[in-house]
Amino acid sequence: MPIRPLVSYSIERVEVLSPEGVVDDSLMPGLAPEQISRLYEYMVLTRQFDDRMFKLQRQGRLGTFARVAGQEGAHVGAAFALRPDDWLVPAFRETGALILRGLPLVQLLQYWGGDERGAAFPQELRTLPVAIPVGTHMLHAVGIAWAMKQAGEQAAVLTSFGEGATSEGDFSEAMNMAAVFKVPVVFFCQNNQYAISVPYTKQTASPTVAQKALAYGMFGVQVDGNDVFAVYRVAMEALERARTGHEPTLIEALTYRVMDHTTSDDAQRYRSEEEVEPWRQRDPIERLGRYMRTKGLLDDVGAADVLARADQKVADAVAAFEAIVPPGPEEIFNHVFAEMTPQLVEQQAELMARLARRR
Amino acid sequence: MPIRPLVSYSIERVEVLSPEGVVDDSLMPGLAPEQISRLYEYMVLTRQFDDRMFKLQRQGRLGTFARVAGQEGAHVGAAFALRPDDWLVPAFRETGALILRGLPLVQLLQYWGGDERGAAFPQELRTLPVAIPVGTHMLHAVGIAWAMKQAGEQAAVLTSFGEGATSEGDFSEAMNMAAVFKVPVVFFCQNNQYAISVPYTKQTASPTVAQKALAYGMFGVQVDGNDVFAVYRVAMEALERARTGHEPTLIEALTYRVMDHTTSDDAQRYRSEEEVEPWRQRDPIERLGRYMRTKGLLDDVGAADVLARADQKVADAVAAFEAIVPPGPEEIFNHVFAEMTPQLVEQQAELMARLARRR
Amino acid sequence: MARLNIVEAIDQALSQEMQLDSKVIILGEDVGRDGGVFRVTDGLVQRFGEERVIDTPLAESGIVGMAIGMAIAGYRPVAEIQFAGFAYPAYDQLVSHASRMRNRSRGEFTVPLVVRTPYGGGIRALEHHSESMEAVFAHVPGLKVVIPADPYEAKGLLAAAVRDPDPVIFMEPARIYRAIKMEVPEETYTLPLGKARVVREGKDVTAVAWGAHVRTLRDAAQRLEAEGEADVEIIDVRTLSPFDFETVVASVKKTGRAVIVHEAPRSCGFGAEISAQIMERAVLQLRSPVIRVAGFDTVPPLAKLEDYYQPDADSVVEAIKSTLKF
Amino acid sequence: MARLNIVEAIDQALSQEMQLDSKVIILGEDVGRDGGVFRVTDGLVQRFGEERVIDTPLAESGIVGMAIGMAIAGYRPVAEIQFAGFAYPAYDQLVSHASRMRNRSRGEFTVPLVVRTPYGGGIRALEHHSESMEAVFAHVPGLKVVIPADPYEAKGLLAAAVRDPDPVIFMEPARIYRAIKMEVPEETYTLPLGKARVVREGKDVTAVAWGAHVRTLRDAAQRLEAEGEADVEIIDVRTLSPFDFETVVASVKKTGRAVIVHEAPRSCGFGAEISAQIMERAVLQLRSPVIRVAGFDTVPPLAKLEDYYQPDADSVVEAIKSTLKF
Ligand SMILES: Cc1ncc(C[n+]2csc(CCOP(=O)(O)OP(=O)(O)O)c2C)c(N)n1
Ligand SMILES: Cc1ncc(C[n+]2csc(CCOP(=O)(O)OP(=O)(O)O)c2C)c(N)n1
Ligand SMILES: [Mg+2]
Ligand SMILES: [Mg+2]
Repeated sequence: MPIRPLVSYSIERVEVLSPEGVVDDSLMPGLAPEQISRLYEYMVLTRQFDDRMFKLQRQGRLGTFARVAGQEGAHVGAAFALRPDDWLVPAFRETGALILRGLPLVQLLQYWGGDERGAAFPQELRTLPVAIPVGTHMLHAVGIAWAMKQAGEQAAVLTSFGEGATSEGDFSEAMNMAAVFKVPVVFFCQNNQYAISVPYTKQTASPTVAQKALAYGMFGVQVDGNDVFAVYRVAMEALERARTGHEPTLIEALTYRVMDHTTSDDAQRYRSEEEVEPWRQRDPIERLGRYMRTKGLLDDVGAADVLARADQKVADAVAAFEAIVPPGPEEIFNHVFAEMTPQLVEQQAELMARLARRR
Repeated sequence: MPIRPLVSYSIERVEVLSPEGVVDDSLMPGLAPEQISRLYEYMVLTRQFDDRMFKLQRQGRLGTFARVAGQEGAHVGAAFALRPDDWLVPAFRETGALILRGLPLVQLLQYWGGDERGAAFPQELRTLPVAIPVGTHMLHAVGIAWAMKQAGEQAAVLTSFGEGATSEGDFSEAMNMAAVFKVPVVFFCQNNQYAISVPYTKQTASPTVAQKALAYGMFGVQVDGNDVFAVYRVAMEALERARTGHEPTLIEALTYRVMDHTTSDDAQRYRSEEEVEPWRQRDPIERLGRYMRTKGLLDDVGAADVLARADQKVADAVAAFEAIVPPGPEEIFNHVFAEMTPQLVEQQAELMARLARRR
Repeated sequence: MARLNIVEAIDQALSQEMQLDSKVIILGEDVGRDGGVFRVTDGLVQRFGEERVIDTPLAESGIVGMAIGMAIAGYRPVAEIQFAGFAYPAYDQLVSHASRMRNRSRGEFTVPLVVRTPYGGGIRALEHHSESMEAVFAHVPGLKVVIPADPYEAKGLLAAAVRDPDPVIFMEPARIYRAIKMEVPEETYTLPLGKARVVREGKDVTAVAWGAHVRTLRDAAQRLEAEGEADVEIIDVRTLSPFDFETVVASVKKTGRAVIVHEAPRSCGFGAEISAQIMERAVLQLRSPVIRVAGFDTVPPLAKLEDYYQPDADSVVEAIKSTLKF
Repeated sequence: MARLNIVEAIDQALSQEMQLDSKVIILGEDVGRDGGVFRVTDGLVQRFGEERVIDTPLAESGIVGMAIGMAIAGYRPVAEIQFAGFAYPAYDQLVSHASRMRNRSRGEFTVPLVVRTPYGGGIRALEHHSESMEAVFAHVPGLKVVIPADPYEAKGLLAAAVRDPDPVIFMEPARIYRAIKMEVPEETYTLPLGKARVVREGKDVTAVAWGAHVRTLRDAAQRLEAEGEADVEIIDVRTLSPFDFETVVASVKKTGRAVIVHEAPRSCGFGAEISAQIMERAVLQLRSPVIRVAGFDTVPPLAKLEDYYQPDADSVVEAIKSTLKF
């Protein structure tokens, strides 16, 4: 009897599109050329927007924000697998996914510009506002997934987060509850190998994030996060398992944060350029572009056109952003509760009177 | 390249002593007959003490407490592998382990009788007081283990908890930190299959607790928790790996809570006698007794003698307990800080004055 | 009408709210088959099924965090935290998300969540089972904090909490769970959140409390009346946040004296807020300083010393006499 | 003596305490190579090595829980929580264990732990980066809460906190991290915990604050002096718990007036405790009601509206004038 194996597992890694732009046809997800072009367009738009946001931030027109350049393959790929009636419960490094969900660029600018109205993501987009406290929002995804299952909806929730978030207790509680209650949720980890200055190896001793699923009796899989086809494929399958079988999944999209953590960070303090450089070579947009060129879906003119259209959208958004009238101070009190409490009424009146006196 | 396995694991289960009392010699840990008798004596003492505590509770002389009867194989077996300079960081269902660590029975009675002095576990026992908030104390074990490693001590920490505790975020944070920092700690889970009324299958979808180790790149193993030799063996090996290699381990001792959750609980509300009965048959003390009888280490006279000596110890402790002078009300203020704050001085004086007035 | 205790009144409120609104669901540790460790959810899983009365894994942050998601998605979760002393792991979810999702999203997403939890001492319990930390919830913008003092209030306030569009921490005084029985209407009713109640009118001194200590005040008031020492006006705060300062201030303006009673540690307890409000709004009418009768700035002691810690009628009587003699 | 800002003063204090006592260690997110997101631990890992300046995984409860174990085992951990808004996940470990291990074990096990965290608004930050929740720590028996107002205090109070035998929450006003430079002695020194400081003597009104708002008071006092309107006595609380009521009460007895300033939400903020104490200990000497100038009972707004939320010299001047005209 003595020492006998009880359970065995292995964790797989999925790759579809090679760095050179060649796909494994047996694994290529069913995407029409038009869809592939859209994917590319969204990724480019995300990149251009991210870049412009950075410039605005440096000019003092936006506050601190987290750049996503280099991670478009991961979060755009995953969000591309969502349907309108699915939910997205994001962290803060998923600009491309938010754009895909239909969030106007101007609203994102507004939010990162320090105006709460920017976080008023329209309900019907089924996309929660950015969650700043790391690791806390996955539980909301589990609750939403529970609600969808309970209501008999055939839809799922995708919640995204970084590998740093997996160290927070709430991640574990969310994973455990998702598996116990069998709710339609997909945990999507952008493992960009850094949590501010802390590298993956100091974050966890687990060789993969994907295998963390095993602690909860959940299915886990790793995917090349700079390979948008692999990410899309894995996300689509996981979402489908969630929608139809109420089976949660943990996806690890292994990528790299080529940028500083946020605009307040200086990554040179803690890592070398030699480490970063090879990852720049693995750029997900260029990789997809290479594939599209070999398939005749893109050429120089087309690429320039995509870029120009993206830039135009960004420019329009910036113009609209600059035209926004700042919120009034009375707004501070209006959304704490459905109805203002006597305290809030009093405090609002006090502030408005004080401002009137000063004028 | 496409879908390829990255990592593979299997989780093993260790059994040494069969329900009939037969050991697998190849796995039998090196225990001298005298040690085996001591193990037996401690288990019997734990059982008798638990039983007497229950009676005292029913008489209103103790408060709520958690019985351990049926789980002696697990926590006594594990604690038996500890050395004096190791630490024990327990939850609340490890009475036998506390006894083994040298804690006077009377002090345990005092504690469960609602007197903080009972939790003043002498420092030199390297045993932390009972932790009531589930899942919170394993982090302390990690910190202590870090300190021992840092100080260059060749010793380890054993922290014990129930399977319910593994659902708390702090468990995950503790496991992760232990593995990242490579500290000498052994996580010892008494999986008694219930957390109050919640059965294992509602607690987690993971087939085993042991595999939760995989999420942290840690070694995990399951052991028959009613098999004291197997538990001892696995704990000893894990402690040794911790002391010499700073390798943490998660041990799942699979057992069953044959008793009510605590003296405030009524398990009949949520589970049937048919479910419990087979587990009564797997009693760890009887199992060990069977082995000892076949080996000539125990006979009826010896067994009666062990019982009588245990009962005597318990009776002495109860007598000592009843002689304890209750703590004085001034005590409430004396241990909040090393030095009393002006507030505490004032409040203490206020209380003492009020009591004096009433007298 | 039947005579119910607080446990039964809450059980009934839950049952009726679940009956009325299929979006109302219950989740927590042992709330199902076991009916909760205090039996507050007794019979509900039998009546509404495991889909609506959910035994969760042992994870308080998880319970509240998941409930936030349920609430966002249109449900009205009533989460139970087994004891207030185990609510701390959920504090982050409450402060960082439940309380601010509406504000963050300018009303697009809201969290109509109730977190029920027994609190307070006097039950001879283990460590962490006697916590009275209402103030750390009352300080959080966006959370409502409600504490009933008797079965009638328990039922009506809980119904109101369940129907409220915002997150409510509903703290149940464990000590009097079964100690008070009173007539409670069979039909559903709500009591307004944010309104204190004058339990007893009086002219000499205003005594303010919530939860179990409203009873302490009654005892003290009776004794003072019997002794002919004072006519005490008793206010049961009911809702700590939003706090009904108007009722309290009006009373203090009338009596000129106030004694506030709570068992939470004195420093920075909710009594401080009430005292500060009286200072700001009625100091000119005071005939003696507002006094707090509170728990000490210590950990609540275990059973052997517990009785010394709790405010009791004796200490309230003393405090009231001292304000009268001032 | 060198002119240091708060960041540099704390860095120096940490470095010196580590030098003096090999048991002092630092842990937290990004405290090592990165030197902390505010650079407060800059250079320490280079000087003391990764064994004593520990980059942890992203887990606040874990950081504090592990630090508790380190402290129990004889070390003196200084844990950093990156922003006070991320301390909530650690609230349970602080309340349930750090604050009570001594009491629980009757002194057998103790937790000489410091938890440092930047707090407060005014830095145009993202949500959750402007929290000012000192009151929810000050309410917890067994925790000390210390807040410096300038570089000199930062160094001396932190050194005292590190040497203190009990857990201390050390909250650093992020807003003035680099805004104030002053002469700070090179050698180590400590400032007593539990003692407030009279920053400026005055006869007309007592103004009380801590952290960044001591500066707000100075500005207000200067303006009132220049205008010949009032001679303001400023008290820097320094230690919210234990609170030095003697210094505050003595001052109020002298001036007869008090204004308390904090940016935390008004309801149940620490200002309430101070007001209540003045009520209890000095009400007869008051010439006008104690006023709180505080944050609103709302979530701190994002950058665009942030300035409306913070108490500023203007609002303090107004408040002081109103107490004078009372
Ligand atoms: C609870 C909490 N702790 C700390 C922080 C500060 N912080 C912001 S982002 C971050 C690192 C996040 O790393 P990861 O989860 O890997 O996401 P990434 O930034 O790499 O996308 C930290 C520590 C926070 N926002 N929330
Ligand atoms: C944080 C926390 N939540 C809830 C409780 C109430 N409680 C006490 S024991 C228990 C179940 C514990 O189950 P498990 O960890 O399996 O240990 P066992 O009792 O089976 O030994 C619960 C829910 C608690 N003590 N702490
Ligand atoms: Mg990351
Ligand atoms: Mg159990």
